[in-house]
Amino acid sequence: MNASTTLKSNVFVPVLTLPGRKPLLTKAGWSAFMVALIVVCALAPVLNLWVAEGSVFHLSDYAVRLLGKIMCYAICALAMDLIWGYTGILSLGHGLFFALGGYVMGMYLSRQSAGADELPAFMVFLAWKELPWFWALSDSFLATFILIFAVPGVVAFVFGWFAFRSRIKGVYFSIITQALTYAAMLLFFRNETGFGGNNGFTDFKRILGMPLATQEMRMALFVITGCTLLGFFLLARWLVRSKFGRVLQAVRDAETRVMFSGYSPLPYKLTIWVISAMMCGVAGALYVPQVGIINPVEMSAASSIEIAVWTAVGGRGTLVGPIVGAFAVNGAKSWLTVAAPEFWLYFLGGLFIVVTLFMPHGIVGVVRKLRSKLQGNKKAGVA
Amino acid sequence: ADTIKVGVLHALSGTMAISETALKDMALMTIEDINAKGGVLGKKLEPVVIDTASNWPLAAEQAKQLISQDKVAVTFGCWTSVCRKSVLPVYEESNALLFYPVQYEGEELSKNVFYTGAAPNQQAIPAVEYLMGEDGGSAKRWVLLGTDYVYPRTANKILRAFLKSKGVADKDIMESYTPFGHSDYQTIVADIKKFAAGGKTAVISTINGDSNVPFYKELGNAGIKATDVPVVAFSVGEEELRGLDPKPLVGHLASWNYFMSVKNPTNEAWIKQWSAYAKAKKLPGQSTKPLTNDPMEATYVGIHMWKQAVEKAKSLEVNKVIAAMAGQTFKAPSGFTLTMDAKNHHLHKPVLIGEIKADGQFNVVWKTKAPVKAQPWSPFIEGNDKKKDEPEKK
Amino acid sequence: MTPDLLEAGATRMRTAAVKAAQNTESGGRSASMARIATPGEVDVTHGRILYLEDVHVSFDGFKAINGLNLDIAPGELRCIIGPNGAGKTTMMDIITGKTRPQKGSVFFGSTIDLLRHNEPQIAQLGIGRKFQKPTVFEQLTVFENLELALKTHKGVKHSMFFKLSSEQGDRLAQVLHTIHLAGSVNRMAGELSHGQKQWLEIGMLLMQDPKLLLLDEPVAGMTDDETARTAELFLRLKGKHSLMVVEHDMSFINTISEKVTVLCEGSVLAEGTLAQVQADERVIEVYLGR
Amino acid sequence: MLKVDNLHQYYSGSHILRGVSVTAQPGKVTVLLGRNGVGKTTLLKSLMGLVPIKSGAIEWKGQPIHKLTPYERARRGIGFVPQGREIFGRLTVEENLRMGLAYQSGSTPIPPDLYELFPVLKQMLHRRGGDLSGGQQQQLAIARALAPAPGLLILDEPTEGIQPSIIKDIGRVVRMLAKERGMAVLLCEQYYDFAEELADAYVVMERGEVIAAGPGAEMQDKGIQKLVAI
Amino acid sequence: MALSQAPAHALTAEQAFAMADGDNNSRIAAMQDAVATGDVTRVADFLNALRDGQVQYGAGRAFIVRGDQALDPVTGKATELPEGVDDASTNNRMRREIGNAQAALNLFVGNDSERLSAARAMLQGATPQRLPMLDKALAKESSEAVKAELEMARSAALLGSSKAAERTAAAALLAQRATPATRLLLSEQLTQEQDEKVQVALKRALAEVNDKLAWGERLGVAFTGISLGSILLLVALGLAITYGLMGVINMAHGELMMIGAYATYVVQGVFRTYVPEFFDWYLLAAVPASFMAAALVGAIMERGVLRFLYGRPLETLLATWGISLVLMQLVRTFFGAQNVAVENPVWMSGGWQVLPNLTLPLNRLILIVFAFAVLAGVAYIIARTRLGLFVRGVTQNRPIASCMGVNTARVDTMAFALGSGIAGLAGCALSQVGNVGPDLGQSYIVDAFMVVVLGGVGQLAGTVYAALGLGILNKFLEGWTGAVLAKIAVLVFIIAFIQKRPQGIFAMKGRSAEA
Ligand SMILES: Nc1ncnc2c1ncn2[C@@H]1O[C@H](COP(=O)(O)OP(=O)(O)OP(=O)(O)O)[C@@H](O)[C@H]1O
Ligand SMILES: Nc1ncnc2c1ncn2[C@@H]1O[C@H](COP(=O)(O)OP(=O)(O)OP(=O)(O)O)[C@@H](O)[C@H]1O
Ligand SMILES: NC(N)=O
Ligand SMILES: [Mg+2]
Ligand SMILES: [Mg+2]
Repeated sequence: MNASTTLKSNVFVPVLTLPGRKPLLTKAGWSAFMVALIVVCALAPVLNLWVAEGSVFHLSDYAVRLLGKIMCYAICALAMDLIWGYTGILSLGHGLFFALGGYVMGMYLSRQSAGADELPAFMVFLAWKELPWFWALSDSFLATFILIFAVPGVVAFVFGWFAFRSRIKGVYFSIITQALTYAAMLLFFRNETGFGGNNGFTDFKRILGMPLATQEMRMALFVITGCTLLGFFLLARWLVRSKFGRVLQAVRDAETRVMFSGYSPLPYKLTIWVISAMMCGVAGALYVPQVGIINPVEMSAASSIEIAVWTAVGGRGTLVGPIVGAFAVNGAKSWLTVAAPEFWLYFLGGLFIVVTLFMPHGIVGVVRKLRSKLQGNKKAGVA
Repeated sequence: ADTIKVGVLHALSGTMAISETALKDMALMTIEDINAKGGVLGKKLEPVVIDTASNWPLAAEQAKQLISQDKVAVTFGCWTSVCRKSVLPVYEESNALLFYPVQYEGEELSKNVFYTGAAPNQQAIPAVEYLMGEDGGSAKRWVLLGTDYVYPRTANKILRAFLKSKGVADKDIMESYTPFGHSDYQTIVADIKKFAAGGKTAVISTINGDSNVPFYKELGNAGIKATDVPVVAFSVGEEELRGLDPKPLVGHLASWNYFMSVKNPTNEAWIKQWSAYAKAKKLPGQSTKPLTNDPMEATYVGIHMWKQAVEKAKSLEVNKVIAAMAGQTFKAPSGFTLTMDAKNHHLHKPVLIGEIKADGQFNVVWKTKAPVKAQPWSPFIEGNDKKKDEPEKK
Repeated sequence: MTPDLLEAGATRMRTAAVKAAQNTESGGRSASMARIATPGEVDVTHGRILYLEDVHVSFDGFKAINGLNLDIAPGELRCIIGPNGAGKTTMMDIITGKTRPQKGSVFFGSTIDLLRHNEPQIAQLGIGRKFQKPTVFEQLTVFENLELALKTHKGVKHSMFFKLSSEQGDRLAQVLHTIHLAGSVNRMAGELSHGQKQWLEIGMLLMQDPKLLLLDEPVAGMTDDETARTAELFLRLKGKHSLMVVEHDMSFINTISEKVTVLCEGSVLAEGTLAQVQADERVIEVYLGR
Repeated sequence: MLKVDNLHQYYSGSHILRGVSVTAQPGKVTVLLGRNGVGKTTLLKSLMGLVPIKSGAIEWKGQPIHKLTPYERARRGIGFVPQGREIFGRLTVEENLRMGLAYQSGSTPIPPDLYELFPVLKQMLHRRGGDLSGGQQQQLAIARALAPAPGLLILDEPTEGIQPSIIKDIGRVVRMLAKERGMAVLLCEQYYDFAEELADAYVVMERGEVIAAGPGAEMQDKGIQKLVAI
Repeated sequence: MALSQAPAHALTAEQAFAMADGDNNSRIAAMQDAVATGDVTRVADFLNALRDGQVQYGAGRAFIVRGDQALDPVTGKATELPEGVDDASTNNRMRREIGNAQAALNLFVGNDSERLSAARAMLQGATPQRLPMLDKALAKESSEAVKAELEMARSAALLGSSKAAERTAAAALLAQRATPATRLLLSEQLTQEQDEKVQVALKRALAEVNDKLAWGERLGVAFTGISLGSILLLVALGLAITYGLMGVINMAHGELMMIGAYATYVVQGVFRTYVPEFFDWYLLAAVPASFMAAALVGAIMERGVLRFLYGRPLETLLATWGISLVLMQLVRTFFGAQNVAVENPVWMSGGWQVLPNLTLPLNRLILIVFAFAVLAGVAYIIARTRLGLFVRGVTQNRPIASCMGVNTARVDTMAFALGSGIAGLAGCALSQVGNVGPDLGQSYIVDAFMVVVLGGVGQLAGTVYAALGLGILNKFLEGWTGAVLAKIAVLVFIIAFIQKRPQGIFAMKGRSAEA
C-alpha cells in the first residue's frame, strides 16, 4: 500500500495535463542541426578541395586548420558545460584530460612518423634505449582509439571517486583539480618522464600509414572533428534532457535534498565527470593531428581556466552556448593577435568584462532575450 | 605586389614576452633600415607582426597564416625551442623559410630553417673549458643547474659527456633542475654552497629567463662570490640583467657570441642606431636604457643575410634563396665576419666569455680567435656520428 | 613466504578481528560505504518501526542529544514538541544519517541499523524527511521536483532511460492536486512563496512514498486553513505510514495527535496525550508558558 | 507614520503587488494577513527597499523613502525581521546583534533587556548563528531588529518555529514596544490568534491587493479569520 | 715567495706596468713581487684600482684613472694620460689574487680588524709556501684573536706539508674549527692524501666538522621553509580577504601584486632621481605607496565591475580574468615587456651569520617579520574592528546587512581595496626577492589560491597554517627529491589532504557551514 492508494480513495482527481516529454530537438533545432552537418560534411570539403584557390568561395587550408582547431575547443567547452553548467562543479583541470587524449594520439603519431622499429626522434637524442612501458600499444591504432577514452576516463574516475566520495565540493574541488593538472604539467615537463618534456610531441608525418600533411587528410580530420562535435552535442542534449540530467541539476541546487530523495550523488557526479573527461580526451586526440603539436602547456592552469571562460562567454547551462563561446573567443584571439598584436589583450580582457557585466547568460542569453523581445513585440502587435 | 612581406613571429604577451619583444623591435628596426637603403630587389619590405602570446599551437596556426594568407617571403621568429618545433612542420610542409635567432640545444637540421643562434659547441663547451683552465679558476667540481626542459637537459647531457671525457668523476657533478617559473632558490643555493665545500666548484646555469632574477638575488644574499664559486650562464644576457641589481653579481659569467660591450666600430654604429630607433619609437624600457644582446644581434644578422641571399638569387623563391644562403658572409657587431655554413644552415660564430660588471654589462675575458663552425649534432651524443651535417633534402 | 612474514600476517589478522569485535560503534561513513542497502521489507514484527536507544550527540562539548530513547510503532502518527533547541531537528538528522551520534543505536524495524547507512540509502529504505527550512530544487520546475522524488529505481543507468509511466503520471497529478500546485506545474520552484515551497516539499515526500515520514515543522508559515488541510492529509496517511511530526502549533497538534512526546535538553521530558503533557507542570514551565 | 500608496511591483513580468495602500501608525500594531503567496513578503521587502517597485510611494515620518537604499531606510529607524530568519550564519550570536547596531556608534552596548526577553541568546552568545536551532535563530532575528530601538518595526512571520511560551513573550513585548515606546509595528502573521490578539489595525491581502482593512477590534465581527481561510 | 720580508722599497713603474699588461700568470707574479718589495700604501692603492677596473696602460706605463683624472701609480700624483691606452682587465682569478695580496699586506700593516680578516682570508688557498710569512706574522702579532686565526691558517698551510705527522696534527687542529672553509681544506687534502694514517686523521677531522655543520644545515632548511612560508602567507593574505571573505574569485590578485611591485619600482626611481642621498630608505616610502596603488586599482575594479557581480562568484572569475589580462598589457605598454630592476637597499643586503655555515639573508629575515606584521594588521582589522564585522556580515547576506543600516557598497569597496592593498604589499615584498615584470602575478596566483583553500576559505588562521605548512613541507622535500618532484609532491599532498578535510584545515563545522 502506498500514499497514492490512500489518496485515490479519498480525493477527487481532476484531469491534469502534465508536461510531456520534450523531443531531443525541436523541429527548427533538427533543421539547424542538419544544416550544420551538411556544412561540415559536404560544403566545407567541396569549398576546400574543389573550388579553385583564387575563388571567393574557396575555403583556405588555413581556415580549415583554424576551424578544425576551434571545433576541438568547442568539444571541450561542451564537456565543461556538462560538469559546470549542469552539475555545478567547476573543474579547473579539464586541460589535463584534453592533454591526455592528445598525448595518447601524439604517441601514436610519433610512432607512425618514426617508422616501425625506430624510437621517436626526441628519445633518440636523449639516448633512450628502448620505449618505456607506458609506450606499449602506442603503435596500434585500435589501442590508441581505446586509450583516448580510457586514459582520461580512468584518471577522471579514480580522481573523481576519491574526491566525490570525500564530498569535496565547490572551490575545494576546483582547486584540487587545478593542483592535479599542475602536478601533471610539472611531471610532463620533465624530460625524464618520457613524454618529450616541454617540447612534447611534434613533427608528425603519418597517420594510419598515410601522410598527414595532405589537403585531403586535413579535410578528413576536419570532417571527423565536426561530426564528433555534432555527435557529442546530441549526446549531451540527450543526457541533460533525461532524468539523469535533471538529477544533475538537482545536485547543483540542493545536494542534501537529492540525498534525502534517495539518490546517491556519487555515481551521478562520477558518471558525468568521467563522460566529460572522455569528451575532452577525444577533443585532444582530434586536436593533435590537426595542430601538429601537443605539449604540457595544455595542462597549465590558464588553459583550463580558458575552457571555463569559453563556456561562460557563450552561455553556461545551455548546450549551444559553449560551442558559440569557443568559436567567439578563439576566433577573436586568432584574428586579433594578427590584426592588433600589441592591443589584442585589451580587447579580449575587455570582452570578458563586458560579457560578465552585460550578458549574465552569455552570448546565447542575449540572443534569447532579443528573440523573446521580438516575439513579445509580435504578440503585442497581434493583440 | 610592390612590397615584399616578411613575417615577424614573436611572443609579445605571455611568459616569453620578456625576452621576445626586443627581438620584434630589432627586426622592425632592421627592416626599416633596409627599406631606407632601398629595400630588397628594388622593393620595400613590409613586416607582418604577430603575437604568439607564448602559446605554441597558436604559433603554428599563425605561421600557417603568414605563409598561406599573407604569403610572406620569410619569417623571422621564435625564441623557445618548443616554438620552433611547433612551427617547423608548417614550414617544411609549405616549403617556407624561417630564421631562428636563439642559442639552442641542437639536434635538429631543417632545410627550411636557418639557425643564427649558437649550437652547444659554440657556447657551452668553450665556457666549460674556460672554467677548467687556470684563468677560469681551475674548477674541479661542477654544478649543472637548469630549468627542467629540453634545452637545459640536452645541454647538460652534452656537458656531462664532455666533462667525463675530461676525466671528471660523476661524484664531482651535481645536476639539479627546477620547474618553470621557479622563484625560490634558497635550497638550491644552500646545496651549491655545501657542494662547493667539497672542492673548487663552478656552476653552469641553464636556468630559463624568468627564474634568473630570484636565482641571482639568492646567490647574492647567500654571499656566494664569483671568486669562490663562479656561475656561468647560457641564458643570461644584457636584457636579463636589466631586471637585476648587478652589483652582487660582479664576476659571474656568461657565454655568448656577442656582448654589447665589445668595442668595434660596427658594434658602436649598431648600438647607436638601436638607441636612436628606440628613442624615436618610444619603445618602453628601451628608450630610457637601450640594450642590445646576442639574440638581437642574431636577428639583425639573419635579416641582413637573407637580404643578401635574395639579392644573390635575384629571386624570392625559397629553394633559390636557400641555395644562395650557403656561404653568405656578414660583418657582425660582434666584430667578426660571420659566415653561413655551406651545408648545415648554422652560422660560424665566435665565442665570447664575459664577466658581469657592476653596470650590468659584460667584461669580455676570453674569446675565440676566429668564428667556430656549429655542430648541430653534438659528437657527445650517442649516435650523432652517423648523422649528416646537412638537412635531408626533400 | 618466510615464517616470520606468515607470523606477522597472522598477528595482523588477529588484531583486526579483535578490533572488529570491539567496534561497537557504527564506524561512521566509511562503514556504510562498502555496505549495500539491504533491499526488501522493514522487519516490523516486533511492533516498532523506529527505535532509538540511549543516543548521545554533542557539538564541541554542547550536549544537543543526551541519552534519548524513543520508539515509534508502524502506522503511528507521533507528535514531538519541545522548546527551541531541545534537539528535535538534531534527532531527525540522526535518523536520516546527516549527523552521526557519538553513542547509541538507531534501528529501522528490528533489523536495519540506520547508523550503518548513508543518507541516500536511508531514503531508499523508506524514510522521508521534510526540512525545517523548506528545501526544494529551485532551478527545476514543480513538475520536475516531484518527478525526481518519485519512488523508483534511483541508479544512474535507470535515470538515463527513465520515462514516466502513465500510472506514475497519475500519481504525480494527484500529488500536485493535493499540494495545491496544479496551476504551477511549470513554474520554477525558486519562484514559489514560502508556503508554497512548504507544500512542494511535502509533495515530494508523498512522491517518495516512504514508510516513515519525518516532518519538521510542516505547517510553519501556513495559513490556518492550509494547516487544517495539512492535518487532514496527515490523518489520511496515518495507519499506512508512520509519521513523526515536529510542531510548535498546539492547535495543529491537537487535531492530529494521539501520542505526544516532549523533548527537552536532548532527552524525553514527558510522553502521553496532548492533554496529559499540557497539564504537566514541567512542560508548562519549559515550553508552553503560562 | 508609515504611508504606503498605490504600490505596484513585478517579478520578472508577473504582477505581484497591484496597487497596495497601507498605513501603520506609531504606537499601534498593524497586522498584515493573507494566504500563502498573495504578496505579503513582497510588500514588506519593498518597504525595506529589497525589491524594486514599479510605481507608487512610500512615506515614513512624512518623507518619501521609496527612492532610498535599504541602509538609508534602516538609518531612518526602520527595523526588519525577514521571513526565514536570515541571520548571519557564520557570525556569532553577539556579532549578529552587533550587526543590528550597525548604524549606531561603535560603542553602543547591546541593550541588556534583549537578553531578558530571549535568555537563550545570552547562553549562546559566542556560538555561531548558523548552529542555532530554528527557533533560536528566529529569536535572534527579532532581537537583532530590536537592538537599535527602531521607530518602525516590520516583522514577517516572527512566530514561525518558536515555542509557545516565547510566542507569548514576543506578543507581550510587541505590545509593550508599541504602547510604551510609541513604535509603529507592521506585523505579517499566519498565526491568526496571535495576530488578532495584538492587532490595533489589520490589513488583509489577496492576490496582490488589499481586500480588507480596519481597526483590530473589528476583526472578529467582520469574520476576518474566514476571509483569510477561503 | 718573498713575502717574508717586510716591504720597504718603493713601487716601480715597471712593476706597475707588469701588473697591468701581459698574461695573467706574469701579472700575478708581478703582483707578488710588488707586494714583497713595493711601498705599502702605493701598492695597496694600485691594487685597489686594479680590482675596481681603474687601471689603464700603454707606452710601457700604467695609470690609475679615477673619473677623468689620471694618476701616476708610483707617485700618486696627477699626470697626463697618453693616447691609445688600454683598460687593464681584471677577471675572477685576478680579483682573487688581488684579494690574497691585499690580505698579505694587511697582515702586517692593517689595524686590528683588518688584520683579523686578513688572517681569516689566509685560510683559503693555503700552501706550505706561506708558512714563513705566517710564522713571521705570528711572531709580531699582539692580538689574541688574530693569533688564533693565524694558527688556523698555519694549520691549513701545514696540511700540505710533506711530513705526515705535521699533516695529522694540522687535521686535528682544523677539526676544532667547523666552517665550510675547513671542510673544503680537509676534503681537498683527503682526495690527494697517500698516507693511510693521515687519511684516517683527515676522515676523523672531516666527520667532526661535518657533525658540527649538520646543525647549521638543518636550521638552514627550517629557515628556508619559514621564509618560503612567509612569502606564501603574504601572497595569500590579500586573497584571503578578497576571495576568502568576499567570495570574489579574484584572478587579478596576482596583477594587484604586480602593481605593488611596480609602485615600488617607481618609488625607487623617484628616490634615485630626486633624493639620491636617501636612496637607501626608498623602501619605507614604497610600502605605503604600493599599498595605495594596489588599493586604488582594487577600488576601481570593485566600483567599476565587481559590485555588479556579488552573489555570482563564478562570474567574478571571468571578469577578473579579463581584468588581469588588461592590467598585464597596460604594464607592458607603459613599462615595457622586460623585467625592471628593483634593488635591495643596503640594509637589506647581506646576511646575519648565526653559525659558520648558516647565514640568514637579511632581506628574507625582514620579509618574515614584515609578513607577520601584515598578518597581525589584517587579523586585527578582520576580527576586532567594525569594518571587519561589517565585511563578514555583508559578504554573508548583503541585502539583510543593508537592512541593518550597513552601507554595503562602501563596505565592499573598502574591503576589496584593503585586500588589494595587501596584495600590493606582497608585491612590494616580492620585488626584494624576485622578478618584477608583467608576469609577476601569474607565477603566484595558483599558489595563492592553494593556500587560501587549503587553509579553509574564510579562515584567516587556516591561511597562516597552510602557508607555513606548505613552505616548510616544500623545502623539506626539496632537499630530498629536488625542486620539481618536491613541487609535484606538495600538490599531491594538497589533493590528498583535501580528501581528509574537504573544507580545508580550519573547516567550518556543523550547520553553519551549510548556511
Ligand atoms: N553544529 C552545531 N554546533 C553547535 N550547536 C549546535 C549545532 N547543531 C545544533 N546545535 C545546538 O543543538 C541544540 C539542538 O538543536 P535542534 O536544531 O535540534 O533544536 P530543535 O529542537 O530542532 O529546535 P527548534 O524547535 O528551535 O527547531 C540547539 O541548542 C542548537 O543550538
Ligand atoms: N523571486 C521571485 N521570482 C518570481 N516570483 C516570485 C519571487 N518571489 C516570490 N514570487 C511570487 O510572488 C508571489 C508573492 O510571494 P510572497 O513571498 O510575497 O508571498 P507571501 O504572501 O509572503 O506568501 P507566504 O505566506 O507563503 O510567505 C508568489 O506567487 C510567489 O510565487
Ligand atoms: N632555445 C632555447 N634557449 O630554448
Ligand atoms: Mg528544529
Ligand atoms: Mg511570506
